[in-house]
Amino acid sequence: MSTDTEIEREISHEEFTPIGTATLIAVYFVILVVLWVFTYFVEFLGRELTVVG
Amino acid sequence: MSAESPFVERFPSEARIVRLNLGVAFIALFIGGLFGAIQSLHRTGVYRGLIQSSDYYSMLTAHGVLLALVFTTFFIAGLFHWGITRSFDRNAPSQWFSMTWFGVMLLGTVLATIAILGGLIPFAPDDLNAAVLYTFYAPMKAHPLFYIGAALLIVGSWLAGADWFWSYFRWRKTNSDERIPLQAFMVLVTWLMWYLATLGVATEVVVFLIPWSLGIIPAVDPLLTRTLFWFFGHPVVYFWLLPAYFVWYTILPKLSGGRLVSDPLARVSFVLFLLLSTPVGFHHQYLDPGIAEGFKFIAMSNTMFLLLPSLLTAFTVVASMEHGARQRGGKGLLGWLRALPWDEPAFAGVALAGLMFAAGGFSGMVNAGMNLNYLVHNTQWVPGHFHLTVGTAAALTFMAISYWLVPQVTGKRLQLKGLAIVQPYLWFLGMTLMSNAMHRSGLAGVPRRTAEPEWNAVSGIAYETIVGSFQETQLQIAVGGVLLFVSVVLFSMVMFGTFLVRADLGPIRVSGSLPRPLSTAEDGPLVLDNLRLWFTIAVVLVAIAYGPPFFDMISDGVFWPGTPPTTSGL
Amino acid sequence: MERRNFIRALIAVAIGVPIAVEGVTFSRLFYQRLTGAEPSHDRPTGEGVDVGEDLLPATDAGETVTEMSLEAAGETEWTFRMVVDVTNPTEQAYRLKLGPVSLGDGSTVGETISTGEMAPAESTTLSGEWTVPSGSTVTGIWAGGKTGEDSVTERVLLAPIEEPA
Amino acid sequence: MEIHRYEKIWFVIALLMIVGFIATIAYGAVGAGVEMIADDGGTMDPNDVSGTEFEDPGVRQVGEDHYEVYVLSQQFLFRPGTTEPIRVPAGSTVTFYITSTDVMHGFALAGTNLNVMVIPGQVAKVTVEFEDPGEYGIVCNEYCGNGHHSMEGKVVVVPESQYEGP
Repeated sequence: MSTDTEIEREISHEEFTPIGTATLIAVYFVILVVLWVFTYFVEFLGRELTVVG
Repeated sequence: MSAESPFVERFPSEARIVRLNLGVAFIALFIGGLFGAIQSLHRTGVYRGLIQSSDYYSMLTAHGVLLALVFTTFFIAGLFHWGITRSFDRNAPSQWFSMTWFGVMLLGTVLATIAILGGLIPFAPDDLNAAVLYTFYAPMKAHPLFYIGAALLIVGSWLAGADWFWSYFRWRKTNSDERIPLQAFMVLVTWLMWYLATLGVATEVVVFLIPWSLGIIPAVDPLLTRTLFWFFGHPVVYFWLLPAYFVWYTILPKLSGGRLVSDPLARVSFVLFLLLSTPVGFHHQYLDPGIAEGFKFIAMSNTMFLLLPSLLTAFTVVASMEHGARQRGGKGLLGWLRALPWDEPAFAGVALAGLMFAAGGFSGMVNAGMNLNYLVHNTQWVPGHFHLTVGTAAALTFMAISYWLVPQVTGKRLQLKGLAIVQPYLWFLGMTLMSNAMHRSGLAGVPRRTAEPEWNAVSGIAYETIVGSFQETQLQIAVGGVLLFVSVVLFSMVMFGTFLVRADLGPIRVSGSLPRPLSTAEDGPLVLDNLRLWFTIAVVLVAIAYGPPFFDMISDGVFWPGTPPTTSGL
Repeated sequence: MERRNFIRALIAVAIGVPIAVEGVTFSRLFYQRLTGAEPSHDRPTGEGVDVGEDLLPATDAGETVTEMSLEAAGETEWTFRMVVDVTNPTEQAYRLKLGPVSLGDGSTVGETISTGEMAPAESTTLSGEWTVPSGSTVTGIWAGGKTGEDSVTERVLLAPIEEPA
Repeated sequence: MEIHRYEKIWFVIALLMIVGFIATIAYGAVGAGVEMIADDGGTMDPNDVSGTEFEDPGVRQVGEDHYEVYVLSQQFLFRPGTTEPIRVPAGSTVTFYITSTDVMHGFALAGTNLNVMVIPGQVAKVTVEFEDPGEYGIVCNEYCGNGHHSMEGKVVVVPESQYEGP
């Protein structure tokens, strides 16, 4: 089985809509924002001895 | 010879240069990986019988230099030499010149390695050591051989770039109005960034550290040399990353059965890296005294905008994989993922590397967050981050693509393919365990770069870990580290088996052909290929970001406040 | 086909385990931080001071703990009682201050009591009672010994104390 | 240059996210008052501390409940910090001045946001408020030689009533 993958059909630029990619990227985006807000406001600002001067 | 015959038949002497570079890279990978495994057992307290804690730092220097500087630089030189030759479809201008830069890089590597390993070998002269880690901050001094070796490695890489630009100018003479082929464009832009970036470390090493370590000048300003290092320190991570993007953009689509969705977008992201990767060095120095907050804020903003090309790359590359999956008959919103060739080691390794880079991306955003740095600076969170980025996104991509590239440059079939199939998955599993635990112990404040981090002899205060106790996180790091080393052993067996097997076992089973992108170079504006323009803008941005701070540091005396060399031992 | 199942198993482990590890990490991280649960950390190394031992080894004076006890005091409170025999063998004046008490959840409660100025070679007994919320663990007590001009103040780690019946 | 509609949307969202990150950090600085280490600590000659406050490092009271602590870091100990703990009263504002006489060090109170680099020739000036009594471990988190892993110290925040002065 060569790495020349078996291509069943050619898809041109016009026919191809990356809906799967959009979904994966949307999930990634949500994870990023949630983790960022948590890390900054809860983990970081929630800690003691924040430098004030 | 048809375009279909393997690279080694069309370009035998260039293939030899690629083989030499990859060979040195894989040797460095194995030794660096072995040291990494010993460290993961030592610092976690799982087994401290192998080395003394005071020798740990020589080993850590070797681990850092061999993997982050030697393995990466040699592999990239080999990969790009193949890329340039293939895309210009012509021999390198001079075989002698190619051997020269490989020789200079190799000489530098040998000298630096001698200096570092001198610290581990008992009978070596006791001033022959370089326990300064791969960032070698003054006033900690290494043996001059270390700095001379580092300088030669960089000069060698400059000559390699000259080889490729020479190729480009000769190609341009006979193709005056053609667009630069994508792979060649990526090599040239990466190296323009490399020339700009290495000015910092070259100045630091040649102007300051070599004379200082030889005693020619009495003292150097630690903040100035540290700033010169980090002028180079961030773009070097893109020097490691862009070759991985080179693989993701130009080879991964073919491996997944599809075509790159957009060539111009790939060029845009490389240009953005050229522009923004150097004027950001201060995000490694957020918690340094002696640097005004304004410079740190500029570095932070530039760094955040540096996320853009990576986020664009994520979409473009995953879209190309989706295109391939659907061409292979993949259906559904996410069902196409199953149609991808997960049993092909080259594809699986590169895809897993990309997935792990997404996680590394988030912890990088935390590192970039100026005041957020108080939370994680110099804790184990930082190695947790960079083992995901250079340690996997780059390293695993380099290992995985070797399964596809090495047969083409040796003309030999890949050996022990069963091990090759398992290797990327084992790496992914080991890295998740190690990096996850490193992030957690980093949040508890466990410092990085320490031989025995449990530290509470004086304070008697234990770390407040969040998920699982301190011991559990350290054990998970050790387990991950050992799995990673087993994975490196598997990779090394496959590579050396393939290098050493007889050549007449029949035709290689990989095809080197790369399909044209869906949206080709011609769709993009011509200005994208104007390398001189982008390089000039990059230089201007660096001058703006670094001019004033350097002036501040130099205005109170280039060598003041200065410190004499200090050894690492007491 | 044997190979396909092997690949499927490989993917299941190599991607499944990481997802599980990350899932556990984030869920416990959020739970811990957002509900303020006690972060898990090992007992600090070193055993606490027990009855019969010296409270402040760093001082030349002797501060021997003779009693440490917890009694129920009403529904929601316990009384922590501590008695210390203090002897001053030095030629200078000595004074011991005791309290407040620090609890397992990191809070500090109660006020400070003192032996007052002790002449050289004098000895006395210092006893105090501190009310703490029921169910809390007394992990340490602040103790300050002043010999002449220089003073030592430590949060002294205490050995586990028997809970009231 | 045809770019797919989804990719254009992602481009805009990515830009908004980046601006959001920058805004968060700006809020942290302006709203939550998190100050960065800067160059206000000044520079000094690392080879000669005589005539500077670092000649006799330690705690100094400079105001009603404002204290200054001069910490000298050197290969493998903090003075004060390692030899004897840094003692400050609860409810006080403390400004640390930290420098080094030999190599780079780190000065971090593990598990808190007090974390700063110590560079020979530079004085790191950091101000924090210690509300409640407690103890913190000082960790040197920048490699400083083969004894780096043993370089640690302690800060003891003493209840107000117990504090005897610096």
